[in-house]
Amino acid sequence: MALSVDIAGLHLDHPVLNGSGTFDAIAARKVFGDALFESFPFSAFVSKTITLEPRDGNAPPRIFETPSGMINSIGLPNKGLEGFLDQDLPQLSALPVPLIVSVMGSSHDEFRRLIAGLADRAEVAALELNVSCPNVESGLIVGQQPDETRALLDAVRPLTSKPLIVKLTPNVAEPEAVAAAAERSGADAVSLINTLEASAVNPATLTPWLGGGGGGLSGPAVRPHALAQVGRVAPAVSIPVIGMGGIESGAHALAFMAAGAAAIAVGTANFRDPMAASRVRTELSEALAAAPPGVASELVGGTGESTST
Amino acid sequence: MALSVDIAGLHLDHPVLNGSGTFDAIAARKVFGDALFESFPFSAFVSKTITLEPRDGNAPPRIFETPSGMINSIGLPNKGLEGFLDQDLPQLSALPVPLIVSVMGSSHDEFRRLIAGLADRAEVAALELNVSCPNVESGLIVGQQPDETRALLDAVRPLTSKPLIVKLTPNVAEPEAVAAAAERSGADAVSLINTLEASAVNPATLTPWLGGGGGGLSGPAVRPHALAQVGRVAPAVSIPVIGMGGIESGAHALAFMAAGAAAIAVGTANFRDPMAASRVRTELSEALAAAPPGVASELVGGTGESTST
Amino acid sequence: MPAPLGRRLCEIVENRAVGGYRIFSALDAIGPEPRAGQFFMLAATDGWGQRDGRPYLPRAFSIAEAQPAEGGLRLDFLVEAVGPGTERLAAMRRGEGLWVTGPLGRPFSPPSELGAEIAGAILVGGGIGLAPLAIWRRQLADVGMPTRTLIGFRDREHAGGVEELFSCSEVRLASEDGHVGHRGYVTDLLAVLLKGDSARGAAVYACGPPGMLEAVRAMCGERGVAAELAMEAPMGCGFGACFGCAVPLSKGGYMRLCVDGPVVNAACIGTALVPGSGH
Amino acid sequence: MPAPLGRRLCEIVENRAVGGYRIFSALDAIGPEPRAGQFFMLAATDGWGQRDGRPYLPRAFSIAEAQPAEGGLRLDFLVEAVGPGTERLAAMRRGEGLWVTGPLGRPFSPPSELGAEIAGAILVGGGIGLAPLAIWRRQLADVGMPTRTLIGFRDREHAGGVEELFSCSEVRLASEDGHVGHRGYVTDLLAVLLKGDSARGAAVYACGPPGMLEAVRAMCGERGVAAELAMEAPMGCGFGACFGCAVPLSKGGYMRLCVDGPVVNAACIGTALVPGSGH
Ligand SMILES: Cc1cc2nc3c(=O)[nH]c(=O)nc-3n(C[C@H](O)[C@H](O)[C@H](O)COP(=O)(O)OP(=O)(O)OC[C@H]3O[C@@H](n4cnc5c(N)ncnc54)[C@H](O)[C@@H]3O)c2cc1C
Ligand SMILES: Cc1cc2nc3c(=O)[nH]c(=O)nc-3n(C[C@H](O)[C@H](O)[C@H](O)COP(=O)(O)OP(=O)(O)OC[C@H]3O[C@@H](n4cnc5c(N)ncnc54)[C@H](O)[C@@H]3O)c2cc1C
Ligand SMILES: Cc1cc2nc3c(=O)[nH]c(=O)nc-3n(C[C@H](O)[C@H](O)[C@H](O)COP(=O)(O)O)c2cc1C
Ligand SMILES: Cc1cc2nc3c(=O)[nH]c(=O)nc-3n(C[C@H](O)[C@H](O)[C@H](O)COP(=O)(O)O)c2cc1C
Ligand code: FES
Ligand code: FES
Repeated sequence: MALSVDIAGLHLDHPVLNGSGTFDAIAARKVFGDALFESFPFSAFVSKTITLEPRDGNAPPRIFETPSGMINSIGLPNKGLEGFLDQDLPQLSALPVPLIVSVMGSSHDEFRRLIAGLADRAEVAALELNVSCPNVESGLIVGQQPDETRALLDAVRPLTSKPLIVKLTPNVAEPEAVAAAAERSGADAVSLINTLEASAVNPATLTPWLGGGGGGLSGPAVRPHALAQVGRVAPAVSIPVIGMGGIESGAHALAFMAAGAAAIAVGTANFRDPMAASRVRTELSEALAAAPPGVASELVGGTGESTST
Repeated sequence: MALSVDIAGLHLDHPVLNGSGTFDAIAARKVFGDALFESFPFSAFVSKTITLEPRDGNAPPRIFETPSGMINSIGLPNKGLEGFLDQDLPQLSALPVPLIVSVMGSSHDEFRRLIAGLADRAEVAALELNVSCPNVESGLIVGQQPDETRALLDAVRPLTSKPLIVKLTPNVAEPEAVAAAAERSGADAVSLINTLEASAVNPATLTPWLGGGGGGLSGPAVRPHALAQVGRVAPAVSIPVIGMGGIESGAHALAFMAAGAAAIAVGTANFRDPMAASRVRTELSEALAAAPPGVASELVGGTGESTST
Repeated sequence: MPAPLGRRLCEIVENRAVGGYRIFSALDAIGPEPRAGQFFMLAATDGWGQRDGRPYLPRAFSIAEAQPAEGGLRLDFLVEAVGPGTERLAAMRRGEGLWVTGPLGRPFSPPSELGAEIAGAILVGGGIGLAPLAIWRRQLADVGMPTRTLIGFRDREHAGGVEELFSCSEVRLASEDGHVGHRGYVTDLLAVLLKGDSARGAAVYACGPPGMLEAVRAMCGERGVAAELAMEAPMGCGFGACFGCAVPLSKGGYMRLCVDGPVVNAACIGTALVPGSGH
Repeated sequence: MPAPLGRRLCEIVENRAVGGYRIFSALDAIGPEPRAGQFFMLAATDGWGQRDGRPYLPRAFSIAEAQPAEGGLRLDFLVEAVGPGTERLAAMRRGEGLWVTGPLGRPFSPPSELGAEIAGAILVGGGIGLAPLAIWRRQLADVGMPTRTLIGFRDREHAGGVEELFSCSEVRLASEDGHVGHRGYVTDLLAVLLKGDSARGAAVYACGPPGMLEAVRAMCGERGVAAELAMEAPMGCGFGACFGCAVPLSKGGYMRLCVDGPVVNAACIGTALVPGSGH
């Protein structure tokens, strides 16, 4: 059945995107050839988060496998804004789908310069703000504070007419408050969840396993938590919600849409199968076709919030 | 090797407790007989959370299995303070280990009456405050707000000289701030993590699966997050930390102690094997014996907090 | 007789098809003999967690038969594959390891305990609900208790195996597709029995899908016939630890089916329709 | 030649012991022939996630041999069980399903590409590191390239299989327990070769534990001998998506071993000691 969706002004053929940092279209094309772009698994491509200056990323080890998931402590390795514009953007312009560039700054100024640098590039369809980072001025994690989030949006919103998507962190008591603040300051959509704070211990030394100290949890292990957060955020905003967190099947995608997501993203599952998102899309359309009439059409709803145990 | 620990004034033979609500010593003794008390798996028994008035608990279904874990939406069924004192306490007095009673109130007054009702009972060695609940007066979840937590401790601390353990919720940006507030207001220890907010969707109806709407995630899936939160809280307080969240082996227990936990608790793993905690204890003592000399003795440390990905 | 403390490792000695289901058997070296209506919590030592991290928790299974065997007790379980746990258990191979906790829960009560005047049993089973009735039927026969058995099936695929499970007892069949016995529900057969005089002095023991149990509960309630139902609810632990297996009581509130059941007196429960249960 | 898009299902056709390791073989109906030094990401269709929810991610395996077979290519993998993933793969039974992505990564370069004057190859392998050298040795022999092979073992248990994997090629052995060949490290043998004249005009290809690779890197660096190392790093995806497989570069920064390796020019990397890697 027809799966196209309009999100933040983007018309997408279907609701399955990728999670930022979980798919490198340029590297994958070298590995799998043009076939990748001919049957591209995502309806829009979200770049790995870029920063103003180039970053090497964290010392290894960077990943640790956990029960039904993984911790990553990659450290945002990227070529920096200039390197991205010069080396990556030309290649990404060949993408068969809209390009969403994810950016992270450690200050309003850095965010401003990132947005400004991308605002006038036609190849860029939309921008995603990764706010899971401390603002050096306040020392606070932007995405954990409604006020910080509002201030950031107020600073960057005037710089571009391109859709702005705010990527929410789950490491917060009330993600809906942060989402509402983002909407009030002009965000066109929110996406969640980013990774859940996590760490691992090296059994031999009893010191942190990851070179970066701690990291972020993703994969099926976080799905029930992601679903709950989407269920909190969706009713609190009128802008579309892009749901993610452990999605590996059409049934999972459908559950996120039932919880209020307008679109969903596949992240860690890409690592297990580069074409996982294609399967999710097929299964989703089958599931929607099979769902009782009332049900499929009333996809937007909540999944409850009580946490008393 | 010797595993005894002193926590909040309690001398425990070993560091393995149970998570509140994950073991019913009275029911289990009926099922397994006196053998249970003869080789009791825990060094202290934490009761299921009791409330002032009796509660039936949530409508079924109450549990949902998730990747490497489960969601529960039990709803704190319990006999209420009076029922507990009359019916349960006499049977629990036969326990071979100290009894820690977990309590939850929806107001300072309820908490006060609960503490007052238990303060003079010799069978009760310590009290655990379950603060993962809204305070009806403020509408805020006590354990998500340092100020609410401080206010609650200020209200109940004067009522008893028994050790007070504050059970922290993971659904918060900075658990260390809540822990520090609890310590400042006289808590003798903190325990974490309680369950992580989660929900599930019924694939047939696309409505919430659980009778209670949403619920709490537990089991191995949450272990990496629990370990990170223990790693944040331990350095922020000088009172002992009781770590839990997906612990199923001695190696897991050791990792939590390396992250700063003075003791640990086994919760969901009890459901898979009623004697899981005994195995954890045995494996822990073997792991400690095997650990390089420096390592085992320096058990208290942090596991880092960077979450950048 | 309490259950052995903790879970224990047993070995699978057989796994065979019976009608539309499978029976897998484990050798239990130490366990006490389970009573009809009791259950065990089971988990495979390998392959648990292999489907999207599930199964994680053990699964509840009624004892279908228990017989002394070389090296211990042979425990038979009847399984229908409906999800990751039952699929894995239905695929157990000889020699594989099975984690076993139990026997657990409240068994069926002898007819005499359900009423001084009661001197007979009517067993009503549907689908996988045959499991506890198979061993109960055998035990009733052993003590010479007159027993009538009514069994319902969905269709031909799911029928069969009855001969084996209920050999040498009076059995009446119903099938929804009518391929065998009465076309319709097994509860139609029960209704006929209860209308007539023939049910007097007999207690009803039922196990099957919630809908069937609810019908039995209602019928026996109306006619004041003593009835015990072997019920299902989602179980996390099986020994009273998780409070997950709530079943509504007629007097309000809930019971924990794992410790106050799984066999319940039909008069005590509000409804046999428990959401989220296995079948 | 790009890898087929996505993962594909292959069937296990054999699994046998070789010395202290096992070789399992899968029939690949569509894949292109892999080159020596390339790897595949593998996962079992069943039993993945069965140990505390692990393995979750696929596992990287070097191709040890690839030969045309009835119905496709027969892919051989050499495995040492060191954790949940390798344990599961080492236990694969004939007929079981294997998810396969690849061939992936940068293969060994022909000696001529490492230097105009180079006309010979020295293969240095340790333990499980034999895998990529086995197929490389065979391919070099096919083109008549003079090849010397130096192999190191921990002990008797882990030795053996060499005859089979390196039949008809000049092989020198070293074992830490001295039960076969030189008592000590395989790198001692390399040192001797490099000191003498005999190594001139030859390129070194090494695969083995980080310590061994680091020694090879240092030796060849000092003496300006061209060397390629087949390295390991923890890999989440194998196709450049996760940035997990970082290996420090001599010029600073990191490479993604899955796309810029796993075969790297020894001169380019800062160290072969990558924390957290498989062996
Ligand atoms: C006392 C008792 C005795 C039993 N005896 C038998 C027996 O003898 N033979 C037999 O075959 N079965 C028996 N059952 C039922 C059996 O325990 C369940 O069918 C089994 O637990 C299902 O597990 P599964 O993983 O195969 O399927 P699940 O995936 O657990 O699905 C089975 C049912 O559980 C629900 N469900 C679906 N997904 C989830 C989820 N993620 N979490 C929780 N629930 C979910 C749905 O209602 C679904 O229909 C018994 C149950 C009880 C309580
Ligand atoms: C390019 C390449 C080719 C390879 N070729 C082969 C081959 O041909 N044959 C072969 O046997 N192996 C090969 N390996 C190594 C193999 O991939 C690893 O041994 C395997 O991934 C280990 O998985 P495991 O689950 O068995 O063990 P793990 O549990 O993953 O443990 C293996 C190592 O990983 C680390 N580790 C431990 N726990 C974790 C965790 N939770 N998360 C992350 N890391 C952890 C430790 O260092 C441990 O020693 C290759 C690796 C690479 C990168
Ligand atoms: C290895 C890895 C790298 C990631 N890098 C980024 C990133 O650069 N920017 C970002 O916003 N999210 C990043 N994420 C988070 C994912 O986009 C996604 O929000 C999260 O993983 C949850 O979805 P999943 O469970 O499907 O992976 C990363 C996740 C992983 C596993
Ligand atoms: C079924 C269930 C019931 C619980 N009930 C309570 C409770 O009454 N009070 C409480 O403080 N925590 C309760 N918890 C939380 C546990 O005590 C523990 O904090 C949490 O489950 C994490 O540990 P685990 O992963 O080892 O289970 C409950 C958990 C489960 C799974
Ligand atoms: S199944 Fe856990 S209390 Fe009944
Ligand atoms: S393994 Fe994922 S980028 Fe290399």
